[in-house]
Amino acid sequence: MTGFARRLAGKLLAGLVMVWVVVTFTFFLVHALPGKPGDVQYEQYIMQGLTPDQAQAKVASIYGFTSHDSLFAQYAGYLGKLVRGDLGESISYSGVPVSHLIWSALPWTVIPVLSGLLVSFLIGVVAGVVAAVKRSSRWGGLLSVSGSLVAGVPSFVLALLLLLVFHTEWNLLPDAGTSDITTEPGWNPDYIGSVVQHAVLPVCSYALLSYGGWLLAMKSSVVTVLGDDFILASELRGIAPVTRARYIGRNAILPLFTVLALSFGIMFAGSFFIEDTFDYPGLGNLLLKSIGTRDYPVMAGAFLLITVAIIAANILADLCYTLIDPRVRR
Amino acid sequence: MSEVQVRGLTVEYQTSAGWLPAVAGASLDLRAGEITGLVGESGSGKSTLALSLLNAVPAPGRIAAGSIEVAGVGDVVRLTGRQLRKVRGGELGYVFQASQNSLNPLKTIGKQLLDLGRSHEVSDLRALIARAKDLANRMGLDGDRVLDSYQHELSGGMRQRVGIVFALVLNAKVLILDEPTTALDMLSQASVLDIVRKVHDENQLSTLIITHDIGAISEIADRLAVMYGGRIVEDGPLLDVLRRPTHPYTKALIGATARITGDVDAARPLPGRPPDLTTVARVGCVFRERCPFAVAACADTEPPLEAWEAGRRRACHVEPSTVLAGQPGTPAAVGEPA
Amino acid sequence: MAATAALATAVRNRRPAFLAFRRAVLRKPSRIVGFAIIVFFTLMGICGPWFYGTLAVDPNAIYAPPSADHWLGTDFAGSDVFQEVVVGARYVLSTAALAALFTSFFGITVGLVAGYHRGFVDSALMRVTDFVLTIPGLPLLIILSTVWSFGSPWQMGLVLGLTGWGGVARAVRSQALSLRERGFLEAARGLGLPSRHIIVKELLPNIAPYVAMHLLLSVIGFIGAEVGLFFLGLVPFSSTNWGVMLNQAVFSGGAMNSPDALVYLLAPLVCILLLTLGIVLFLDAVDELFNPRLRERA
Amino acid sequence: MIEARGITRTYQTHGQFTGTRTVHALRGVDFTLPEGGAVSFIGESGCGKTTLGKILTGLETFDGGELVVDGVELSALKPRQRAKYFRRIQMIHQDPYSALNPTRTIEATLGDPLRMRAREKGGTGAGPGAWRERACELLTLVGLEPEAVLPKYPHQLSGGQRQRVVIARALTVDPQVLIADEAVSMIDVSMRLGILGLLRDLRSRLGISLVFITHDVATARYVGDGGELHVIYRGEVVERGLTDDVILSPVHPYTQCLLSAVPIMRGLEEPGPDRTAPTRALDERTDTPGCLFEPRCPFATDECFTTHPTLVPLGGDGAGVGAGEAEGVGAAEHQHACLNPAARRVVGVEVGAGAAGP
Amino acid sequence: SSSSKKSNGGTSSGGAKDGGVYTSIDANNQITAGAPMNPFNAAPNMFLGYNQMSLGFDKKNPSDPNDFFPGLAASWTASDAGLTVQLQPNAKWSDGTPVTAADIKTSLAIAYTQGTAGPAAGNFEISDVKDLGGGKVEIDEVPGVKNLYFQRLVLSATIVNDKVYSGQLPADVWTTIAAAQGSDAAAAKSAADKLTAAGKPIAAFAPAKDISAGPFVLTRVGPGEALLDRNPNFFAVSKVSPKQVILRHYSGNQQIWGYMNNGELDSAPYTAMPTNILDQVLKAGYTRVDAPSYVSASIAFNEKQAPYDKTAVRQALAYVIDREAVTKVGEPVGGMTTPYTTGLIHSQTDTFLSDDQKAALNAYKPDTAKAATLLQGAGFTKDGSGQWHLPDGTQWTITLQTVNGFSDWISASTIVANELTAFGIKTTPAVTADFATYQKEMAAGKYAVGWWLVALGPQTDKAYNRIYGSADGYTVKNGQATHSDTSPANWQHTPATYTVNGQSIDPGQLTAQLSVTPVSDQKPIIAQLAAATNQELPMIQIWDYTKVGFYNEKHFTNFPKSGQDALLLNPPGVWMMQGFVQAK
Ligand SMILES: Nc1ncnc2c1ncn2[C@@H]1O[C@H](COP(=O)(O)OP(=O)(O)OP(=O)(O)O)[C@@H](O)[C@H]1O
Ligand SMILES: Nc1ncnc2c1ncn2[C@@H]1O[C@H](COP(=O)(O)OP(=O)(O)OP(=O)(O)O)[C@@H](O)[C@H]1O
Ligand SMILES: [Mg+2]
Ligand SMILES: [Mg+2]
Repeated sequence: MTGFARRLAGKLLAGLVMVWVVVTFTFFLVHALPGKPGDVQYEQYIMQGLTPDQAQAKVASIYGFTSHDSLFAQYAGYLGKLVRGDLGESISYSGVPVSHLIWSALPWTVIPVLSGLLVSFLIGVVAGVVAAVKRSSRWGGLLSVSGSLVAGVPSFVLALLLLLVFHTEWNLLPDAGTSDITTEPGWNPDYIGSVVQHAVLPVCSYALLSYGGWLLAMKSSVVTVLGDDFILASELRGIAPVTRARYIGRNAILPLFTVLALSFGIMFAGSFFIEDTFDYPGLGNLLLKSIGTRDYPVMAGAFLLITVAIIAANILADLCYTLIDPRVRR
Repeated sequence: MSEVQVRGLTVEYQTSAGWLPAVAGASLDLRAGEITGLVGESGSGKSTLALSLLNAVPAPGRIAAGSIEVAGVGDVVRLTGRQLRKVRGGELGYVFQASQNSLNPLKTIGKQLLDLGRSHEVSDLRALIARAKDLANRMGLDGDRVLDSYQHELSGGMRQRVGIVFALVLNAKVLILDEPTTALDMLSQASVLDIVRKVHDENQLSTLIITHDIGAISEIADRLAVMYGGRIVEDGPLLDVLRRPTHPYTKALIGATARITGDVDAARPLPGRPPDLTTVARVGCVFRERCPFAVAACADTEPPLEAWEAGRRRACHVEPSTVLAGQPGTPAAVGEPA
Repeated sequence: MAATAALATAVRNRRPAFLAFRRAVLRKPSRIVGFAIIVFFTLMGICGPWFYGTLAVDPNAIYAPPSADHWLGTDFAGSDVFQEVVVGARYVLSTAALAALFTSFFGITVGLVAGYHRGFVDSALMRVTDFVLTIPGLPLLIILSTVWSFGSPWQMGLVLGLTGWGGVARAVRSQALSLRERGFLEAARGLGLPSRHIIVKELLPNIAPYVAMHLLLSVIGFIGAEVGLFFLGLVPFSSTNWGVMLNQAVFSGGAMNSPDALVYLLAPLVCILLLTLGIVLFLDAVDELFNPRLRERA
Repeated sequence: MIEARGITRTYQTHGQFTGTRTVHALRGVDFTLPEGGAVSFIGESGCGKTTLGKILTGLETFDGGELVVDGVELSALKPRQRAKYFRRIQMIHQDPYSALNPTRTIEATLGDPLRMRAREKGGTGAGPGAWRERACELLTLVGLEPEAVLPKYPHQLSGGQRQRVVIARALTVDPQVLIADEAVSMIDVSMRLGILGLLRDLRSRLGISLVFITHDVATARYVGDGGELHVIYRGEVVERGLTDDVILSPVHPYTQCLLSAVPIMRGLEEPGPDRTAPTRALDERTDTPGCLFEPRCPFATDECFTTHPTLVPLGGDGAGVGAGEAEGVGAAEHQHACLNPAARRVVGVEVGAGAAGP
Repeated sequence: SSSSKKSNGGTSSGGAKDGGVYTSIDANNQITAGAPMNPFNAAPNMFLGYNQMSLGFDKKNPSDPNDFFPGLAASWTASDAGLTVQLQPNAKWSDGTPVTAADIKTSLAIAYTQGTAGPAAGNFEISDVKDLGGGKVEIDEVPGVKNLYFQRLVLSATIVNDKVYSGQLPADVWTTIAAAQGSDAAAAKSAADKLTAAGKPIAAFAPAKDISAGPFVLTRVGPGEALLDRNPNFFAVSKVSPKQVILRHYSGNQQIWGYMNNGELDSAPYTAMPTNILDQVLKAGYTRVDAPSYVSASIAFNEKQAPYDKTAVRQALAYVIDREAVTKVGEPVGGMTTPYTTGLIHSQTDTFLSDDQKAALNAYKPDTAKAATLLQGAGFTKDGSGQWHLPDGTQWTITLQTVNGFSDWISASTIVANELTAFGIKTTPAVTADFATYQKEMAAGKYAVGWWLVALGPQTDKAYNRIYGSADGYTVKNGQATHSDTSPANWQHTPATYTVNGQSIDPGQLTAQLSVTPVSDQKPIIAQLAAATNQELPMIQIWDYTKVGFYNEKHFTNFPKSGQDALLLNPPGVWMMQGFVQAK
């Protein structure tokens, strides 16, 4: 197990280095962006009827003073704070810690993404098996094509279509938000029911989005395994069909676990399309909003977290694989 | 007494040119206590024949005609479903061509053995394990260790032996080995062959062993059948066939085998290239294009496989004596490109 | 004399390639459909703007329903939706195609060089690849879009391409690594053939099917990405394209609420779906096109 | 032509979970290959044969010893200069299926090196079509019909034909040495002899020297006519001598085991009287201070466990006493690395007068 | 949908009859769970008129800047010292404590830290806040300063609870304020900085609980939604009918359309919308109410870039653009084509200009012949294919810049571009991704022609300031304008003086003057500015916005109707205080 621990440590270290690279990259990228957060607010004040001077003064007081340190000094400061878990303060919500915003947004991304992923994984894998077994029949072919089609369609297109059908047309499901505001948040049936109701469409979008991928991956994996010698060998040994199905299933699904973790990262990174469409207050939405208001710290924080999620997913994928597959386990 | 009787077996594959026979009208007996060797070039239909003994011709193939009577079971060709499954592994043990990969990589050997036992409704799994260990030990493996191993932890030769254990652990009386030594080096090959012989003798099996290496087969087989282009062209007791090959193909095959001693120049390559499904002759003798003895009749009638001497059969228009004498008319071709 | 011989060989070689292509496409009806769709959109992208120079604006025919004059009706300004779809195809398609070319180019180059040379070059390139893979492309793109105005398809394509080549590089590298151990590559090295030759003539053709598939698939992906950016209004635009149409249909046309504007919304959506379908159907033929073994099967 | 002096090669393998492991693939191999000569290497799987072949063709580096080609010590040269020497040594791969690029026709496969060669030679290659003539010439040489073969893809050829194309390709750069690594093991039995005959032919007709690597002794005998046979075990040569000497009177127990394993054609041959087999399977992980073969050797003594034997000439009474250490040995002497050498007759011998043999 | 199943049940805690849940949109707020319940935050979860109160509520009367609805103040009187306010007799915080002078004083001090007060024209300068007892509070203006808008500024200041906020203020804040308003320039500067520095913690301050003096108290903030409950201690609780209010945030027009389509809103604030949506909304049972909006959309020029430095060119373009058609496409529901470009919305032009003066204005009725003449006069040429060329011979092309999200501008650009292109000037609309970038690039002079909001009123000085203020390089202090051609915000680059009717005027200076002139005396100045603007066209006004609101009488009745502009320009919370919006 020490080998395993060493490997884990190595992965984590590499992950940390990557996080540092990304932090550095985002810091300088974000500081190269044009437009100041104040500009946006300023114009809003002007439209609310403040004089330019008033608006200017108000903006100055709300956003505080811009740092006059050199960029590098700011960078060092940022890193220092980051090490202590301090992501800085939001600009557009003057003074609210970025970590606070991110923590409150995080569950609204993680939970739908995870549930969407799991739902699509279960359905996709089953459909993939069917598509593989029936690959020479018309239905099997149709199933595969539908899988590729769904996999190829952009996420927001799916989300829009779902919204059109289930909200605009049938008005079955709400189109925005996470829950009904009149329900008291907490572990009560009303609130949970409302949350679930609101989550249906986003989760479905996530699920649809990745379903095709699973179908295709599982199909090709099953086809490969079906061609493996040991499957024929087990047939020639008279192994019961149920057992053989288990053999096929386990061998075929194994490579998918790596992908599972990876696609968590990918969906996380692409969540803003869906979150924007359903006005769902997750991390992607936060990132979009912060870009709109030029809220650099939030922007950097959200971007960082998304990246960390991807890196973590990668490490997880790796570990997953080594834990499940005896060939690399020791 | 024949344990397995193959009669008029024809196996076809679907190709873009239609259904073509990979095995045509093959008849073969596997006798108790005897090792039958089946040799032939690549693509001659050996594996197809072996798989059809278990009624397991892979898609897109089918058994088009013929019967395979297995003692105590009946005609395997007619079996389906559960009965067929019971026969596979239960009566007929099969050792896979690429035996290196015939094991589930995600399960230990022991667990797979239990799967096998459960699939065949073995009531005493403990006894099954004990028997497997015993078999393994007798093959020079450490039974306990092997059962706890994953496939990737075993070497090629070990996996081959585990494959034999799996084939025999349910007391199959018939053992079929498809190219058991092809991927192995000399030392491993020798030990595998040795083990096969030992196991065969100890269990009084009927064994069919398939190879394209006539040298390897001559080490252990009792009878020899030679296949070419989907036909069995000659068979008989091994020593007799080797000494007195009466089919031009058998003769050429023996002659093309590199030997470790003797005159280097005595060996000759076979002219031409082996046929496959699509190129094999549809009428006449399948070997005639490469046959130095070919006569006019070879072009339009296919010679039947017939006994010509006690215990010997051959499928050739040319007189046995002519072939034995080794005086062909004019060689059809020399050098490989035909 | 020799030249004519060479020419003759060339001609001989060209024809079978074309025939093989035709045969591969004609083998299944689904491939014909897929190919037809791809050709249709390609032509639309190339010729579309020639048919309809500037879009007419007709304030008296705002949100007109589909009719003989306006096949798909009109939009908020009274412009013909069908014409907009046709004119808007060029930017979307050329950007996606360029992006796909860029990713393929970077991905293949990096992957091949890394996989073939191994050692230091390999690890250096792979670190860069890891970085590109880790940085979430779309979020990065929307941040970048505030700096860059992806005015021309070239710029947009380049930026999309730059964020997307990591996966190809990885895959190409692993293929190159495994091919490298294959006999024919060892032989080529043993013969002293130059690296460039080996990479281009020996390695590349063997990964071509993979690359071609990736190219086609990434076209879909990039269309999704860029249309999405326009749809969310994250990138500035100066002419109409499918993403802009979606944006305007939803955010200024009220297509989600008003049946009048629904066609305006659905037209670009259906185009994206159709193109995806076409590529998906055609993909199946790619392997056959590049693999002489499959190609030959009559 | 080629002289190898104590070539060693070790690999550091980094297991995913296990630590670093050192594999001694070659432990000081030396041999001399004269012009037109032949050296065969036999040994079981994993003993380092392929590694040796790759080192000889420059596809793999060596970390000890010296390789001398035409009197030039290669380790003294820059990699770029080395390439020129390695080009004279061409490899014939074991697997004719992977040795040809499946996406290119035979014409393209042969054309590239030929054109390169023509460019190097400068004007002498003459017109641009000259390479094509040369391609036809080579294909004819290896016994193929040029017009039929040139436009084909590899998958359209049989194994034997492919191997011939591989040989023709190796010949495009006018090599002086061919390395054949298991060149026939993947080829149908009926066609093996053809390839072996071709290799032998090339030796005699073009004066090309041959390094023949195999685990099948019988085939070594077919090409190694008049050449040497080296028996290699775990990266170390344990016995060497003229091919027939080694086959007929092997003195090292490992050689004896190898030769005993060669199947005999019952009915036509009789097994040698002293057939032996190793006592157990190869385990590359065991490291002994003494003879590497000791754990498996049926004749091992206590001394074998402690003392590592090195190659020595067969004792005075043996058959192959040679000229000793003199440079440019004529007939190779029979050497072995065994502390208890004893010649045993293990190979099968033809049944003297029996039924008709061919 | 989420609001359709709101119950009307529950015990009534307030005075009026239980009116159930009132749902609306707060267009100014990004409602965000987790943002502070603090009106001074940049993104506060506070809602003016509901749980955020001021002494009064602005009626936005263009002819009387001091016209206010009573808020926490029941009445007020201006005096020489400043303003005396009589608080509502019953004014209480939601925790039951009364609203006191201390609350007013703290709130006004906070205003200094938030930039809304200070020694600049347009900002009030307070010397003291005195509790006169009996709910009377006197707010004194610094002696010598006579700010026209003092009363208005005090009345509209946000009033917060002293107990909650005083802890966030420095103890010596009034000393600092005095110093900031003192005569010592250096001390004033450092004091002002100190005040600004004190502003940041206040902006970031997050009270644990909402203590409101308004009709509602914030109960809960969800993502994008806020729930408010009726404040039982509100001084006029008997007038307030809804028991709860749900405010949704504004994430885009299309979202409001969607809500209205489903009948989810009891009232909706102003949204731009196309006609098809209007029909849809009316069909869903909504009633439309119009109120004036002191904003006008225009196409502005950067006069530093040729050929837009030429008056004739701008005039020619004005003749080409058919503003009627443009409005029809761009803002068919909420837009009214502006008849004249004057820098003010049409209704104000009517108010401030005499008929003669109006008659003298050029309406620039679409007339391509005139445009062509003007251009030819300026040295432009037209080639065989009908394309206009600049005097230097190059072909004239225009990029018309707009901003993403401003759907009316984008739509309008399409037709403007079409008209100009048809006239022979190839025009392409271009869309900048967001307003921040738009502004930045505009200020950097990157756009020659782009959309711009003008006539931001109702005060006329503000409207003209939009044209001749900072965007044109002017800074106004105490009614004195200074001009700089290099100021970073200066992008319009209009010349410092115009010659109108043979008379040279400085529009920047006139605008500055306007800010210190009482409304009653503004007419002559406005006449000059309007004429100058109409002639010189630093921008072409296209349409005046109308504030189109909607209400739905499904649950509530008695909404303010069209014509009750003063109410309509205030949020529904203010309506409710007045007794409007009663349960059905
Ligand atoms: N699935 C299949 N579809 C079509 N043809 C097949 C299939 N499997 C085998 N064949 C053909 O059937 C013939 C016999 O094949 P088979 O595998 O039995 O030969 P073999 O003698 O075992 O050869 P080898 O020595 O190479 O194993 C060959 O010509 C082969 O091409
Ligand atoms: N690239 C490598 N990295 C690590 N170990 C290697 C490498 N190549 C070869 N080896 C090891 O070196 C030893 C010799 O390998 P080599 O391939 O030369 O054997 P071989 O004699 O050719 O075997 P075979 O008969 O199976 O082809 C083996 O133990 C092998 O595992
Ligand atoms: Mg076979
Ligand atoms: Mg090897």
